[in-house]
Amino acid sequence: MVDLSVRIKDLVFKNPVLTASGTCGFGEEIADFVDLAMLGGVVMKGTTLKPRQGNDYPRMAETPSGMLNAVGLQNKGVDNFIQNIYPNIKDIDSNFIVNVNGSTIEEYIELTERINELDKIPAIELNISCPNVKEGGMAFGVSCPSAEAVVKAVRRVYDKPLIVKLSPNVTNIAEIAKAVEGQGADSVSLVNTFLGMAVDANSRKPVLSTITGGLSGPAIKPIALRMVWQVYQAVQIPVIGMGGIMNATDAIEFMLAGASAVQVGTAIFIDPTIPTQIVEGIDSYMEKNKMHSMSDLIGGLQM
Amino acid sequence: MVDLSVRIKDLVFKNPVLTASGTCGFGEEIADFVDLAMLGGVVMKGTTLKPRQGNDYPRMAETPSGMLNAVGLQNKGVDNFIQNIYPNIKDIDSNFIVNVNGSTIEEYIELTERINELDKIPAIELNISCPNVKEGGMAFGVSCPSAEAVVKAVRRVYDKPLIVKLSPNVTNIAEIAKAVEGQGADSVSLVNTFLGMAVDANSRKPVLSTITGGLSGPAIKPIALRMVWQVYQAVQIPVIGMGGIMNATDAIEFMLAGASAVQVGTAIFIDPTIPTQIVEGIDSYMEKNKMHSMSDLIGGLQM
Amino acid sequence: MKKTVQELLLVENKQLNHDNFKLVLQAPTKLPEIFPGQFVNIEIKKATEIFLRRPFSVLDVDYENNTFSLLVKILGRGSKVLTTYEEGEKISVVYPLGNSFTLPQKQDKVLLIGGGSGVAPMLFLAKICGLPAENVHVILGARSQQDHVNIDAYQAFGNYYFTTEDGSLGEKGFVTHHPVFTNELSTFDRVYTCGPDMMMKAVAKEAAVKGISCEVSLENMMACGFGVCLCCVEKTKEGNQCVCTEGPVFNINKLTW
Amino acid sequence: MKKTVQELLLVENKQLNHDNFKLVLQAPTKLPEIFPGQFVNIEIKKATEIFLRRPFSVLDVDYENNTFSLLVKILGRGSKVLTTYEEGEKISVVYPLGNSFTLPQKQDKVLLIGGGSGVAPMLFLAKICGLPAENVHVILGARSQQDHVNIDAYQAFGNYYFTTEDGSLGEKGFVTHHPVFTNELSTFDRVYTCGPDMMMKAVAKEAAVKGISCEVSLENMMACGFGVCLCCVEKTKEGNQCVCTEGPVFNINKLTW
Ligand SMILES: Cc1cc2nc3c(=O)[nH]c(=O)nc-3n(C[C@H](O)[C@H](O)[C@H](O)COP(=O)(O)OP(=O)(O)OC[C@H]3O[C@@H](n4cnc5c(N)ncnc54)[C@H](O)[C@@H]3O)c2cc1C
Ligand SMILES: Cc1cc2nc3c(=O)[nH]c(=O)nc-3n(C[C@H](O)[C@H](O)[C@H](O)COP(=O)(O)OP(=O)(O)OC[C@H]3O[C@@H](n4cnc5c(N)ncnc54)[C@H](O)[C@@H]3O)c2cc1C
Ligand SMILES: Cc1cc2nc3c(=O)[nH]c(=O)nc-3n(C[C@H](O)[C@H](O)[C@H](O)COP(=O)(O)O)c2cc1C
Ligand SMILES: Cc1cc2nc3c(=O)[nH]c(=O)nc-3n(C[C@H](O)[C@H](O)[C@H](O)COP(=O)(O)O)c2cc1C
Ligand code: FES
Ligand code: FES
Repeated sequence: MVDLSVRIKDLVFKNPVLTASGTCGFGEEIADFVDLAMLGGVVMKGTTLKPRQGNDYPRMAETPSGMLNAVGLQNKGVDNFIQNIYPNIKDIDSNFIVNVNGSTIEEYIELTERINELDKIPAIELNISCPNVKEGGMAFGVSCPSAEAVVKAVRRVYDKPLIVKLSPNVTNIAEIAKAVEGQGADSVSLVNTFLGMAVDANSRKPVLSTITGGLSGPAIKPIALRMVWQVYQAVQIPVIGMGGIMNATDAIEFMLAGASAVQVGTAIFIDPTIPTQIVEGIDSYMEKNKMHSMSDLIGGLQM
Repeated sequence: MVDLSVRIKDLVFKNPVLTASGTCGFGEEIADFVDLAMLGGVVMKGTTLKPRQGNDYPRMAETPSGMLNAVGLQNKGVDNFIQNIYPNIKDIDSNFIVNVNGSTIEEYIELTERINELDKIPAIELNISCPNVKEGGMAFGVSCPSAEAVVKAVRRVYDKPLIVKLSPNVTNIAEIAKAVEGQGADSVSLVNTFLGMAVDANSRKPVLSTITGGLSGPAIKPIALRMVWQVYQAVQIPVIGMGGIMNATDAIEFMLAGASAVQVGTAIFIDPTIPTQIVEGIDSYMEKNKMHSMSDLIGGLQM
Repeated sequence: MKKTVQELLLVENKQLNHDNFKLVLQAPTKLPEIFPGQFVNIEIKKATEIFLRRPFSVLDVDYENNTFSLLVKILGRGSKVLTTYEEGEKISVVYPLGNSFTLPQKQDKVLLIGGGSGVAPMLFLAKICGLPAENVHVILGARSQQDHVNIDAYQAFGNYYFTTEDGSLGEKGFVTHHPVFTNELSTFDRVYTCGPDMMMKAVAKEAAVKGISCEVSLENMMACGFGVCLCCVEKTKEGNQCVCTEGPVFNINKLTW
Repeated sequence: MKKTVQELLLVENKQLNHDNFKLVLQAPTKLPEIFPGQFVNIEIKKATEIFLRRPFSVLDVDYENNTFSLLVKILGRGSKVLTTYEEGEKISVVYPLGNSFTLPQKQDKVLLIGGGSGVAPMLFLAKICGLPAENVHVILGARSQQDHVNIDAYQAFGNYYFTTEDGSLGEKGFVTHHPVFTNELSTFDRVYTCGPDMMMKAVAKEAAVKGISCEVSLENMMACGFGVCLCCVEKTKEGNQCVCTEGPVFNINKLTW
């Protein structure tokens, strides 16, 4: 058995496979299918300070090799998380990461402070890239100054590993990554969903209640992979790659392009056992290719 | 039979279905399969002043519901076009549009002037969005000032309909569209390909000789559709939509979202009769929905 | 009931009418208990355009043979391709999913109303609700005779009535036009319904007026089917709830209809 | 030869060995003339992951029945799914595509060298090149005996020699190790080859040294197959040329190998 562990700052992940925010609930929802302790980490559903009802139905449209969602950060708020969810997950032997969202910088700060109090939450993922909310979200993630402002503010109140989740809806993602690195981010994760749209030709209406939504799944993989590769070359901090990963080969491609770890999102909807299958697949790939530690794989693309 | 004609400035297209640049050669290559006079227009392979060999093989990678290409504007140059191709197409009853490329503004101008001399070329498509060339191409299309500069320069030497082809690899495509409209563009066409990448996990190498390439096909349709909708709301000039159109329903979706016409690209590789099938499909949709002219369809999305 | 994802064996694929098929799937292991209203989520690999799984209600369970059946109506591309699978092929299924109808109490008189592909859970419920057949009344609606599926196997478990929009079988009109519904609704203790939204809303409205307990089974569009994507939500009096986990069965009291 | 896109009927799908299948397709209209080296581009709809068509060389043509056959080797997902199609199914095919081998002159003595899936055009060429069998010599290479396909139907059209890397059939080694190649190469007027790049390059090198006319058939990755995408290019002495229209057959003089 190869050593599959990777690190972000001093935080060790037993393997580089995490589930992506918004696609695995709080972990419990997929516990019927997988042993959560087999995963490198679980990035939980986007959390906000106050409960949010999210957007109206319909929130989903299937697209070629992908899907659009317009969930809009439906969640029961941080109090509910602390009281009702945290107790159930805190002793599971994996890294449960909170995906932190806000409409204003103040909200990001306040939420981060609340999460900071939770011993068994080893890191947060700062979501500055949600395309499905009217305020905040992606608006922060598409320009350097606003991305810097959020990261700077949160960094001041949070000492544990701070992962910043980037939006792909930008001209130059490497620039944004460098900007947040400059403000002390310990890692960047990318990509969040691409802003897309679906139209129903019969009813002549948008399919989603919000008109636009976020595109995920294999359709976006080639773009996500390119972005991970660009960001990897631009920053020193570890990059977490995602976007359309469906199997171990996809995950390995992201790692060769520079990802230190990967997140699996939409694939879980198709088969919730895919994340653990990927762990096994990476293990056999490493053995087959006589690689001993993850550093042999990460950024191992040969030009 | 419904009136399917649409206009850009004073140029009439008998129907709103064009073939996209780089996917139908100069029209002749698909003449075995379709009667070119059945098409609204044919946007020919990207042309440059001097012949170009394009990039090295491999130039292509299949991706989920799409493909990456890194052709890099291989073409025999404008002289060859004028001598050997123009004579064959000039009397075909459709709109043969030249896709104009340059590494510098001077090259764009010079090429446009050469094309301007050709009576039977009723319009040009200014490509400021090719992701597969080292100089020029997309570099012009991802910022307002540079996009404005090219369009301004070309507009000065070209009076016929000027279509500007936009890159989707930007934070705000509506802004770029407005900028080129401000410089006198008669229409914008979008989208060109998304910058993407493919990795071969076995060889641990990029699949494409150029590492990155342009993503096209159904995978990108939701993003392209969103962009067309955004641009339609931002500009007054007609929008030509494309990106993953495979059938009449897809084309109708783009037109509902605001496209005055559509281009069919990668679909031609799968079946070169798709463009004409789409013409028929739009016709029956219009009849079925009791629409009489294209203005009933264009931008007909109901909110 | 632990949810699993398993490769099941297609042991029967039988065309019932022009657009309905009965599919029987066999599990390699002992089946968990499955209740009427619950559904399964099916991967359809033999088609270029299908990405997400497709949900189908369970029509019947045979614990001895570890099989369950589905009633698949051809609606779009996915359901169409699914009906071309051949006996002996393997299909990946996530199951069992969702809640189920509240089973009636002894002595209850119940009215089951199914339309379109909503017939499946109604037949399943009729069969296993545990009431004598005379207490179980089932109205099935369709566009015309040819759209009805043969319910012979379920005849013993209730009294069946049909409506068709063109009058080609049973009463002409919608299910809510059937005399059992218009005249006798107040005689029932519970109403269960599954089918097109319009139909369920019409049923629910009358049931509410008469103050009869009424459960509906929703068919909201789903991505995951097990509560993680939050795409399938229905607005309820307690806020947005996932149809795949809090439903698909809802008491109409809970809904904002 | 006008190119068309047509739905063809799969009239035969026969497994030849562990990973090679012979597929016979029938056209609804009169077949155009098809020559050795030409190929067809096939849509594989029954799979989630396949987007582009897959090119396959023609193995044989039967003008009377309007059928042609292909030799399909399972390489990845597309070829695998293609071999699961059943007789009676329709398959969309773009054909005929590409150029063809230059047919030999009367009295020529020719050497045909095929490896892997490159066997198909060699067999086709052997059959219709118009030379007496004694003038046609065919070396077929494979990893081991089980990888060779049965060439009985072509025995009458030439002299067949085999090589295997493990020596399980014919000579041990590569095609270029076969005595007919090492000792008799200069006795041939023309050499034709199709197969893995490495093999073709080795053959081409020797042929060039001996000054024998040599044609190779390339299998570059293709998107369209009919000359519009410019993805399949091969570097030639006259610049990048499309393998799907200027090829797949090239005289080695033209290549930069
Ligand atoms: C809990 C549940 C139980 C179901 N039980 C059954 C059953 O027992 N038998 C049966 O035949 N069908 C059932 N359905 C419906 C079935 O899932 C859909 O018919 C199927 O997913 C359609 O897939 P498709 O690819 O054929 O259609 P598509 O090509 O995806 O869609 C065709 C059209 O139908 C619409 N559509 C697709 N799925 C749904 C949906 N779930 N709700 C509303 N509109 C939709 C699409 O928007 C589109 O306009 C159930 C659905 C749910 C959620
Ligand atoms: C002109 C031409 C004629 C051909 N004739 C035949 C024939 O007669 N019989 C036959 O069995 N095959 C033939 N081939 C090869 C055949 O097209 C491929 O085997 C097939 O496309 C593989 O598809 P797949 O989905 O199974 O493989 P994929 O899953 O797409 O690929 C599997 C692996 O093979 C590689 N690969 C795929 N296609 C090619 C290719 N064209 N060249 C090099 N590498 C490739 C991929 O990069 C990947 O690593 C021919 C190809 C060409 C271009
Ligand atoms: C239904 C859905 C909900 C999502 N919710 C969140 C979220 O709350 N926070 C977040 O940062 N990303 C969210 N995402 C984005 C994913 O975490 C991931 O970045 C994206 O889907 C790309 O990866 P994938 O293609 O593997 O799904 C969501 C994605 C989907 C499909
Ligand atoms: C192989 C290939 C070559 C292309 N060459 C050009 C080109 O020369 N000029 C140009 O403006 N666009 C070019 N494009 C982009 C297409 O015209 C079109 O914008 C894009 O492919 C999206 O549409 P589609 O998804 O329908 O293919 C090319 C696309 C492909 C796939
Ligand atoms: S379908 Fe995903 S939560 Fe219900
Ligand atoms: S495959 Fe498209 S040009 Fe050859």
